[in-house]
Amino acid sequence: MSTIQETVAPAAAARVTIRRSVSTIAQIVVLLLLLATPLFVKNFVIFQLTMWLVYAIAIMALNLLTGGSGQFSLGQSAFYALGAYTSAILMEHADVNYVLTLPASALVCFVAGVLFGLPALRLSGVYLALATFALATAMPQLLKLGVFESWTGGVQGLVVTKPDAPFHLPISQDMWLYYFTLLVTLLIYAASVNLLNSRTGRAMMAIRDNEIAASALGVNLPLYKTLAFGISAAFTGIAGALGAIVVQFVAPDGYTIQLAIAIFLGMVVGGVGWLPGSLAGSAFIVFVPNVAENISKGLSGAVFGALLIVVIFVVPHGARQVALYGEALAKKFLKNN
Amino acid sequence: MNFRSTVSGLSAALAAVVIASGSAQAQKQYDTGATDTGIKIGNIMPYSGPASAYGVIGKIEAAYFAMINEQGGINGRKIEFISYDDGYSPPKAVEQARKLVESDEVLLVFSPLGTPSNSAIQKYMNAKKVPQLFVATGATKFGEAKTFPWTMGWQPPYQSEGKIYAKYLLANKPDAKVAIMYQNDDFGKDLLKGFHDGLGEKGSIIVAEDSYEVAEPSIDSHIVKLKASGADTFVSITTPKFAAQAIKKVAELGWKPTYFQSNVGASVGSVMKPAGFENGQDVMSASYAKDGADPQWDNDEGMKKFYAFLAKYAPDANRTDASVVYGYGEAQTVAQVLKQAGDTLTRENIMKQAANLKDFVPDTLLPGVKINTSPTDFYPIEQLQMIRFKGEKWEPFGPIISGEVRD
Amino acid sequence: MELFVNQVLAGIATGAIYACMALAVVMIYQAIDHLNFAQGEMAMFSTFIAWQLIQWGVPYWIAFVLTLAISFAGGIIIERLLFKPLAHAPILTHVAGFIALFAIINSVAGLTWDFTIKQFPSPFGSRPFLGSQLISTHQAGMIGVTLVLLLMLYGFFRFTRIGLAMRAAASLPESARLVGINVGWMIALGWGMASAIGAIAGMLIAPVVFLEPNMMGGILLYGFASAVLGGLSSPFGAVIGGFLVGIFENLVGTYIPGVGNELKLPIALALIVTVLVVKPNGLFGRTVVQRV
Amino acid sequence: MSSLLEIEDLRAYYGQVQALHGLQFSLEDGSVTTLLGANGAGKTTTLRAICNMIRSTGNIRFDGKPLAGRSTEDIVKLGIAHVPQGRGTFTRMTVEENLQLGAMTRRDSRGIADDVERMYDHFPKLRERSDQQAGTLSGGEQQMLAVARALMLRPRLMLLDEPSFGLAPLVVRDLFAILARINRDDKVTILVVEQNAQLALAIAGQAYVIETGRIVMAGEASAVADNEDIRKSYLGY
Repeated sequence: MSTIQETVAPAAAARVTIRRSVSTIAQIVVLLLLLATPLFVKNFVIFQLTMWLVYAIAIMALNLLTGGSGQFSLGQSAFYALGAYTSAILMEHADVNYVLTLPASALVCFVAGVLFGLPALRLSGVYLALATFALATAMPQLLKLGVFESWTGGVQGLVVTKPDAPFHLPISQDMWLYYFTLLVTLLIYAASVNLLNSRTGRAMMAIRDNEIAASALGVNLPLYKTLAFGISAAFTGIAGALGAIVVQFVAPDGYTIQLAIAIFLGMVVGGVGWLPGSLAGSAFIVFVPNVAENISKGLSGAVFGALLIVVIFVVPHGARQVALYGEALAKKFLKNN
Repeated sequence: MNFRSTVSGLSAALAAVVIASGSAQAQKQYDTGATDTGIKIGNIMPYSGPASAYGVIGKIEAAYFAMINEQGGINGRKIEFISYDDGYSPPKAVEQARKLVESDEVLLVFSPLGTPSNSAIQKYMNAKKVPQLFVATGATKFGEAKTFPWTMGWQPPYQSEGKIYAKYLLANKPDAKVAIMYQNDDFGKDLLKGFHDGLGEKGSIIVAEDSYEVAEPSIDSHIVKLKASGADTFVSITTPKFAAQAIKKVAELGWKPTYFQSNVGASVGSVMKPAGFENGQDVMSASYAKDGADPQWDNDEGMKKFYAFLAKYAPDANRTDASVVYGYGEAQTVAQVLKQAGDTLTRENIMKQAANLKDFVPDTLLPGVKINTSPTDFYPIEQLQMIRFKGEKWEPFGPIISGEVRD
Repeated sequence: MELFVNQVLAGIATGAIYACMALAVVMIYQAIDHLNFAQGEMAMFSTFIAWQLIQWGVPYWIAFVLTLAISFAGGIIIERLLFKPLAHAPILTHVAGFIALFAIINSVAGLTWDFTIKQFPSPFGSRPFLGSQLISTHQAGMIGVTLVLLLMLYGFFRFTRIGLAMRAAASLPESARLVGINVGWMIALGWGMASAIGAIAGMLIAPVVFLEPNMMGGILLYGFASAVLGGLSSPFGAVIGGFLVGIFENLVGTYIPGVGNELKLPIALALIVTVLVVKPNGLFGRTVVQRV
Repeated sequence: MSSLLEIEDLRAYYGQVQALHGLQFSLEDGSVTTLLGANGAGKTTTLRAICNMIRSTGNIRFDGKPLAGRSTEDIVKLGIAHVPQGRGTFTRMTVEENLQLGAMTRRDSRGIADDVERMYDHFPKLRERSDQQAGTLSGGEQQMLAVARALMLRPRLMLLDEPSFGLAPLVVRDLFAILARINRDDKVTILVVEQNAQLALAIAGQAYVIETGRIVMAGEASAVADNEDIRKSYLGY
């Protein structure tokens, strides 16, 4: 399960400009939509959209790990939980401002990610899958642990106070949190893109494509693989922290293996290794369950499974495949005009 | 399966009556979600995910409202029951609660299930001043009338149950050596706390405590360990599957303790029968409701109504499933609240009426158990009766005990 | 000391559950070279089929055999319908397919048979075994069946041509094709066999943990862990792995003071990961020596 | 002599990229033929197209039967053994098991057992290591094993893809001697793709030279070997 190779037809030099312009236009459209939508919808839809962005960050983080370095994780819920609890505990027990809890969560999760990444160095494929799966299973039990109960609230969890918009801005809490989350999402997206284009990113991708060759080229495998885990965990932690602030509640039951699976599915549906796909993947895991239960309450799980199968049959490479078709269409259209 | 029962149009006859009675019209008061013709009730259930076993509660409630509607509704208003799936995930519960309140604009949210989900939405519901009525969990924290005036429980709080076992033990076997096995979640810890509180300074009679996780396939090793503690009394704070495993394992080990089984795991059909009737003899529990699988209620008036309801509106439902009985009782209680509210269908009045239930007896409660609430008492059912397993059924014994959380 | 012995015996009894499931896990791994996350649900569904047959009055052993046949066919059908079309999709897409299958089977079982626990009969009874109350005749029978199954699998893979062909198809599909093996059918056959073994596991496990749609949730993780600990390439290792996990988990829960009981699963898993770090192919897995 | 394999207008594709542009050639029954060409010329692709392991168009007839529409495993069953690049050894299995796998399409257990013995006679090293994991063999031994495995099929045609790759010169010489003997004694037709043109031409009767997916020269191996251009490009003198 470690090698993920998605073949994208190499674009000829001449096509690159068209391609760039198409993707730039697409990016601008998406950004405008993201900025404008909240102005026209109900508060609860804004809340849904905020959760959508939060999960998109978590999926992006997994993409960075899997698409960027070829490692695989079914345990992202653990880092998400860690981030959520760090933020919640800081806010409720230490009165730390919610904005400041984000870097704190990132830091805690980075350290946890690196610590987990070290033993994971020796594992790959199904073994890594099992190790991360184990991590996801263990996390809720750790959170319940009696020793930490005075901090974590044990099985009962912790209620988090929802922040108001700053500077007396005349917007609702929901809308403020949406734009705040959007800002964080964009920052993390930009950071991820830059990371993949940097020396570090290239080293990681070299590892993904061929470990032996990469190490022959002088890439420090342990360093970069551990780093990939750390960064991915840090971003996931930020997503968790934002999730806690938006939902106003953390409890062990919110961070079970189900969440890890959802994040994983989001990545597959969005397209492994394709960062913008995270938004599509996140939409799938946030909205498709609602569609499924509308079709049938008793069989909502089955309907969800069936929809998932339809998606992977039609586009086994996820939303990225759709984007490539779309791009091809757009190019044709531009050429003909 | 569509759970949104459609709001049927106002019948001409009814319209005539309403127009004719001018004085009644003057008193009508509505909040969002209520009209002359209908009342919207929201609900959140784990239809999917790890707790999907409880999803049947939502189905039974929907069936109950279908029956009410067919019988003409409540005070002439049809119930529109909108039930959403949260997959037992707190963030999803928040999303669904907000959808119900802000998009579907329900009058109240009724019977949302599970401690984590209810904890997650409690603050929101109270801030929005929307009733979070008869939550489907026995966590003690959902009856704090002062702090959360918009949240009310229904079933006896787990802590009360724990206290009742403790008191029974102190009265009947004060020198017991107690071993406890509990589920490591809010339910298990709450009931355990009640038990500890009930023992008070006699806490030293507990010789061993062991928790288990729901993910564990088998709890054999816990039982082996607890037996080794030399205890002569066993308190099993467990849900059905583990309750059955424990009863069976204790019998297999040849251990014969005085046995207390928590109420959620005391169903005849889904616990005692699979565990083997011969293994469950003399196990004790405390109960407030009749058991759908127990033949002793076959001629009971209330249960006859219940069975008739099942036959007509939920023919697929498994009557031995305690959740089926539960959903019926809850739905009947909320129907009573709406009846009492009359034409003043404001959220405030809903809470007022919910806190004004006097000796109300749903069909499915044990004889003698009554629902009573007051503005300071947000625990509708607080009475339990000790029961003992004999042959193939539970036999109530002793008085109806009140297990108020605060005494 | 008595507690220690008791916990070890109880661990062996529980370990038999894991060993059974681990065997099914190894089987599918041999066939498709990765893990099937829906395997537990498939086993659960098979067990429900057996239960339904028994409810209809079919005698146990006939129901048993029928269930095996249905499960075998079901495994092949699932492969043909669901995974053959995905043959060229990335591996992570397959994992998503397993998850979808998981959701579908669980949900359909829940709707068909509801979530109340069901009693599943044991052909071995549940009396004390050789006078020990810690291991019942059923659990002893389960260990026996597991060992017999293990021998049969060993013989199948080692001494039959079709077993050899299956191993070849799983390890190097392209080369297998070049010696004339129909790889597609080998994979389908592997699914069928894994599904049938899963059915046996389910029918042996259900009398202990009771039958309900979520019965396999925890067990599958233990099955994976056992198989990985023992070595995914070794059915023998997987069975030993199952018993080791069962015993170890009990000892952690009993003897590590404080958090031992609450954290016995995480601690057991941490130990397995440690073993893997030291021995990446598991305790009994064949080390792959490769010269470049 | 009749043609065992006839190829007409063979075109093959990797995704959008066309790798073969209408190849045409035939192999006589009992011959040894070599396909020469630089890296990326399309030699491996040609072999893979014969076994239908990539998408291709055109006519391929084996013993008069068209191969189009047959799966790889069916083509193998007709008697075409393909020793792929990198040898395709089942490294996790024993040497003996590898040989057994070679005979997967056969039903005569008696004959298979005899053939295993015969292979051990051909390649005594393999007998010594019959119970070892094939992955533990040296490169030369693995190549021997690959050839032996192919012969277990009792093929009429053997396709060899760069058998000399990565082997020491002495080992290569042994290998080619064995190939010549197999061709002579067992009447196996051989098509060998090689970078090491000198050796290949030495045992081959016919030779084809292929460049960017097209055949640019064909003829008797000796004639090709004498050609000035070929000498310069492939033989280096």
